[in-house]
Amino acid sequence: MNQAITRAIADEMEQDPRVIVFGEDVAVAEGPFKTSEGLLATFGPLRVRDTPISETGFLGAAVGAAMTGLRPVTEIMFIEFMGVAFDQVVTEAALMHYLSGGRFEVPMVIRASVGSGLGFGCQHSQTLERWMLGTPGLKLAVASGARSAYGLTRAAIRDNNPVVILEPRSLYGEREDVDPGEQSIIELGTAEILREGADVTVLTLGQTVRVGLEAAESASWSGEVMDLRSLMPWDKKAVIDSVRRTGHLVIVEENQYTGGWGTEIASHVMAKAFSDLQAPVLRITAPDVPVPYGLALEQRFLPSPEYVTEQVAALLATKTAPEPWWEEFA
Amino acid sequence: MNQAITRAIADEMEQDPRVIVFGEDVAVAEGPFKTSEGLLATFGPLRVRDTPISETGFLGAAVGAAMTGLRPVTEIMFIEFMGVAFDQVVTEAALMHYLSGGRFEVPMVIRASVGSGLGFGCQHSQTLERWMLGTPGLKLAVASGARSAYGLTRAAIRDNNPVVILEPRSLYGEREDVDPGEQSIIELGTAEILREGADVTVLTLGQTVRVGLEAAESASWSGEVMDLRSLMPWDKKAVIDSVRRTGHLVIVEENQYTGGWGTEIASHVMAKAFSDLQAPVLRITAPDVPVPYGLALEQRFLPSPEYVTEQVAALLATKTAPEPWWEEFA
Amino acid sequence: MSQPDAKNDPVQRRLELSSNPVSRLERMMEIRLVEDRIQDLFAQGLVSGTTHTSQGQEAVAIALASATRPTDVVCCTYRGHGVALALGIKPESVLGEVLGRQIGCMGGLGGSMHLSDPDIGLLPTFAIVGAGTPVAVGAALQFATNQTDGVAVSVFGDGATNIGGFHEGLNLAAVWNLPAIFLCENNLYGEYSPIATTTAVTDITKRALAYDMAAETVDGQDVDAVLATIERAVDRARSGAGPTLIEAKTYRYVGHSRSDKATYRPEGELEQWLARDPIELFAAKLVANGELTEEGVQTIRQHQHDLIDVAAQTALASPPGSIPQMFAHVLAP
Amino acid sequence: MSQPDAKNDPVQRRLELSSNPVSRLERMMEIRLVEDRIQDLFAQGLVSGTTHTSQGQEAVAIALASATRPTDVVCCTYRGHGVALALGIKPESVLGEVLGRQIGCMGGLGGSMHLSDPDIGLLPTFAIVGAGTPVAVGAALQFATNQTDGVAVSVFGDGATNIGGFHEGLNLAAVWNLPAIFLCENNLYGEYSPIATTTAVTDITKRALAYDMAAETVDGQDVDAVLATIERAVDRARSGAGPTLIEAKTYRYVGHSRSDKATYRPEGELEQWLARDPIELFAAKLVANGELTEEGVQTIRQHQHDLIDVAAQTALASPPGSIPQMFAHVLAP
Ligand SMILES: Cc1ncc(C[n+]2csc(CCOP(=O)(O)OP(=O)(O)O)c2C)c(N)n1
Ligand SMILES: Cc1ncc(C[n+]2csc(CCOP(=O)(O)OP(=O)(O)O)c2C)c(N)n1
Ligand SMILES: [Mg+2]
Ligand SMILES: [Mg+2]
Repeated sequence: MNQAITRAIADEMEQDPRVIVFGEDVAVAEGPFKTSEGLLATFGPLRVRDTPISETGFLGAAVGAAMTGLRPVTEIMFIEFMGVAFDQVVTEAALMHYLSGGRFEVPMVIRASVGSGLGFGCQHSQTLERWMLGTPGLKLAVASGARSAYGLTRAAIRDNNPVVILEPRSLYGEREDVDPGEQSIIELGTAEILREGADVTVLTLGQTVRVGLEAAESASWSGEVMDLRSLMPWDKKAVIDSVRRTGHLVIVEENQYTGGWGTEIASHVMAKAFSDLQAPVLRITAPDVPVPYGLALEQRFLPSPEYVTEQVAALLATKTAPEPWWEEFA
Repeated sequence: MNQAITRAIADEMEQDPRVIVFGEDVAVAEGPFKTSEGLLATFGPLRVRDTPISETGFLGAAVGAAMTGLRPVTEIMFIEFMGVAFDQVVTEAALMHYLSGGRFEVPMVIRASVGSGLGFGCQHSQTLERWMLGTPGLKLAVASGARSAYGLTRAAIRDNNPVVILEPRSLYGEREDVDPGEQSIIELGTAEILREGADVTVLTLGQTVRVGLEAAESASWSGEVMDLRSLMPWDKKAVIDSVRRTGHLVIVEENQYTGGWGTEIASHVMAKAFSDLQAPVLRITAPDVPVPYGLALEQRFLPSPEYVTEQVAALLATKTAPEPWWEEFA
Repeated sequence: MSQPDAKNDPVQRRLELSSNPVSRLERMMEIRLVEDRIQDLFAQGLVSGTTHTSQGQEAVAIALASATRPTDVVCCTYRGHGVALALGIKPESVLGEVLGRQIGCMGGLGGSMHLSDPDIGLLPTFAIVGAGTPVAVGAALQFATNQTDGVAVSVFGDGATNIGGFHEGLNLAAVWNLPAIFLCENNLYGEYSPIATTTAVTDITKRALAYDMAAETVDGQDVDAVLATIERAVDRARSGAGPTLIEAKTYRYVGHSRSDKATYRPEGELEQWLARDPIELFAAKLVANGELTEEGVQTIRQHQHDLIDVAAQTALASPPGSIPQMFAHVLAP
Repeated sequence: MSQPDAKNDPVQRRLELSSNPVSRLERMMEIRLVEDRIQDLFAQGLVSGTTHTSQGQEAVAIALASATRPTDVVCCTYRGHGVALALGIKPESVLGEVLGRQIGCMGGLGGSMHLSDPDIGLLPTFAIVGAGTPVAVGAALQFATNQTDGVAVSVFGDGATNIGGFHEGLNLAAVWNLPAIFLCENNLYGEYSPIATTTAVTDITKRALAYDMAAETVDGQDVDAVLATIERAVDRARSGAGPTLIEAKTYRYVGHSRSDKATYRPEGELEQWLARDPIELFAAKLVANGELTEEGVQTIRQHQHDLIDVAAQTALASPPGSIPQMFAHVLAP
């Protein structure tokens, strides 16, 4: 996936001289996750820069550069680091268009690595879509592999709004064939059906896409697996259409139960498709604890394909939401 | 309400010498919203301090002071300013207990003024519960008037965890009789039924409590109006019990539709009480726009009692969620 | 005196300042009168919410506008009426914004704390202390990347120098050697707190030492002195010699915001500063130079009064922001 | 050499350092050996994730632990094994934490970046750059509020001086005149970036000028020099004379984190620093002073080797963190 991201950025830089890149160690070192290999060499030090450890400084700089004519692509190494610069994202970047009566635009991209599974401990392993979800003026997308990373990154760079793209860290090393070019750009706000199915819509995002697919492949039920891809805006129509067909919605999330992105989907779908639902929407999530250290525990944190298979089966059998595995500990 | 808050802090400072207060202009000036009148005079400059404009600095200092034996009560003047210090709240304060294997505690309080209605513009008028909701290790409560402010503030100061209390700014000037003393302390995580009713549970929070009450008073339907009071933890039992009785849940929120705190409640209640619900959970919220400036527009932003009355009536009549007023503009 | 037509164009208003000292006097008066009027409008209950006026600080705003070009970029604060007017936004547009009217520079949706106009390089003024500093650095980065000779200016208060974003912005501008100017209006207070209780240095310019950055302190009540100082910084920036921190020592006559009676000020302090009012000082200088007569000054003052009366009427006649506007500019197309 | 019993108690381990120079040598060796061992455990695939070791920086950690008391407070970074060991945490407890085992100082739930022990005043080491600085200021505030003579220390790198929290912490400590010490381990790099590309000053102590704060630069490879410098700062703090910024010039021999091969270093730089290894320098000094023989140094080294072998075995024998532990300490009772 890291190569696809690099390629997406390079393709946009090639076409549009306004696109610039900066972040911590993205230039000379070519990115802590090797998502900018060759960019400095190709596009030179005016367009590809290393920054100090100053997230507020450089995200603020992205806002200013974007408002005055450039299209900065910035990197937040781990999504948690956005916490030291949160104001610039949700209160400055997101509101400047509105605050100028539409006269300024803020075409900037913030890429951030997210997620658990690599043993980084609780301050370097979250997905944290919840920090941004609901912020007017901001777009938010999540990559699930090389193909979606390529398509979403190019779309984000072309968008005239601030766009945050979350990249599951555990997928950087995964390889998937990508067909570079305009045709592979993915419109922000569109979901994708990765597998058709009749019994239940399995809605996934980021790292849970592969979990949902694996679960569906070996299950007794027939699952329609969707990659939501964008959270702001999110594809209400595609999700509701699928739920109307299957009568069931299961959301597989990497985050904790409370406040996860699935609450947004679940509450909207239940409000809009109440009579089409044969059972409550089931959210399969991690427990309400910090991401634990130690690989065995961390793997337990993220819902596994087997667990999803069982939970969905229980939902379909009983038409009620089964208790999560962690109920006994909570 | 500001007097009740001052009194709550003073009562705790009286009883516990570890309680200290700091924030911007809380000492000499006695608080931008007069929520610390007399504290400096009574408790002296060692325990009541003005800080520089350094939210990261002083919230971080609260974390350090709390971990080493004090119980700081800090003030964030407008909740948006937490954006410049977000890391200290959600990644430091919230995780230090967990990260020390339970050996350190972080008994600190962050009070913040929130909400619309006073003409402060879009960067000084939000409620932003969504920023914190779902953060493991953090508690979150919202005052709805003098009485709850008093009870929640004292409970928060006694709590051994970081607690954020949101105070609707438009209520500071409102007066309500408060009976100071231990008996008025409100356990965090408990909701209160303010008005009993048979047809529908109307769940409110902060500034929407009065909206819900007013709506219920003149309505044709019989509403059970609850003040949720705490969001982390939230009173799942009380809400679900009420919904089991009424068969309907309406949530009245001050925030935008997408990602508001009501999504958490709606998705949980629908999962747990699906068969008890005679209609989908209805969220009555503001539209997905920044809080507008100009009093007329701003008043339009916040759901009005009349609007709530109508929407609830429509829900009860049709058993489907009515469209919001802003559907035509979105 | 300038033509009414020119007065109607923000860019022309801006350009005239650079060439004409009398216009600088006029426009300092304009700022004073508009802000006095804003306070009236609040007092009359025609506006709710809050406002932060800058009476006493007009010389800094006018010097800034005179020393820079409309193609430069300025990031200013919630105390921004003066800078907005100086850079060229028309009085009715500032008053209208404060009143929430459609004639306002952002259609009445932003309010007193958020004024802007891309035509004169003014980004929406920043209501979060310190937030504008890195954003100005970003504008400077744009000039550097495009290799043009533009300059970006961050305007902020003394209190803002205690927040992290200030520090990060200065370091970044220094490391990248950007064409940025950091213009501190040191008015001795951050809200109700005197600088000594919140800030470990008295001279804000000391903070430039942490970034090996050029720095100058200037008398903020002397418009010519501020102008010369900013011009030196602009030259440095345009010629590739990097950023400058400027500290203008000044004072706000009124409280921090509408509700503040400023009772925390030591006795006599206000009077001392009033005695060095930037408008009076400059008027006296122009008279002494022979550029104006005492009578001429009075005529200008009266004329400005009349203009602001008209502007206020125009603003009040404009309709309030509309519901469709609320939805119009959440996302760019 | 100290008794095994004493060695088993973090507080005793700490106290011995202050009184016994030989123990300082032993414990520098301990740090080096534990960190080498951590790298082995990763190389063997026994740990996943990342770790940041500090080989070459041991003198700073040991001097800090020697100059302060267990009742003082330290906020350190993700590069914290050395400081944690120096302050008294036992090798099996550090190794166990890195391995995710229950014997780890936080039960295996935190990992390499988060080490702590309230008994010796070590807060959970901070994985967010700059976050620990204001927290240390808070601990200093607690000492000031309770009017005890405790001292709080923030340990951080050169790169961390570019983030806002650093700045806000220093200003706050200066304004409140708190008993705080800001101890910068300037190892010339922040991740893969050499200091010159990210930091507008070469001497970190210059940053104290922005807060009128006392500051000292010291050779970080000379444990006695660092000790004396920190002792002066501790005296200043305990006597109410306020905070100090210390810059210890040092170097990490290895990459930033596990995966970094450190190819960005100019040729010969590592070798220059290896020639001034803090352990070798101090051993040679003790031999020159007659406090130890060459043979005695070898015996200590071998003994430390053996102890770390045992510690590693002990850690590996401890069970991994358990599922109930995940849920045990989310909220305090
Ligand atoms: C991050 C943040 N914290 C606090 C505030 C509230 N606030 C608004 S203005 C102000 C004082 C600023 O003082 P200074 O920088 O000296 O500017 P002045 O108002 O004197 O022009 C404060 C504390 C804010 N807007 N943003
Ligand atoms: C806010 C934040 N930004 C970025 C990082 C990633 N990061 C971890 S260590 C590091 C370099 C820190 O350099 P320095 O402060 O010099 O300390 P050193 O590692 O050299 O000891 C970076 C950028 C982080 N942990 N937190
Ligand atoms: Mg000021
Ligand atoms: Mg370093």
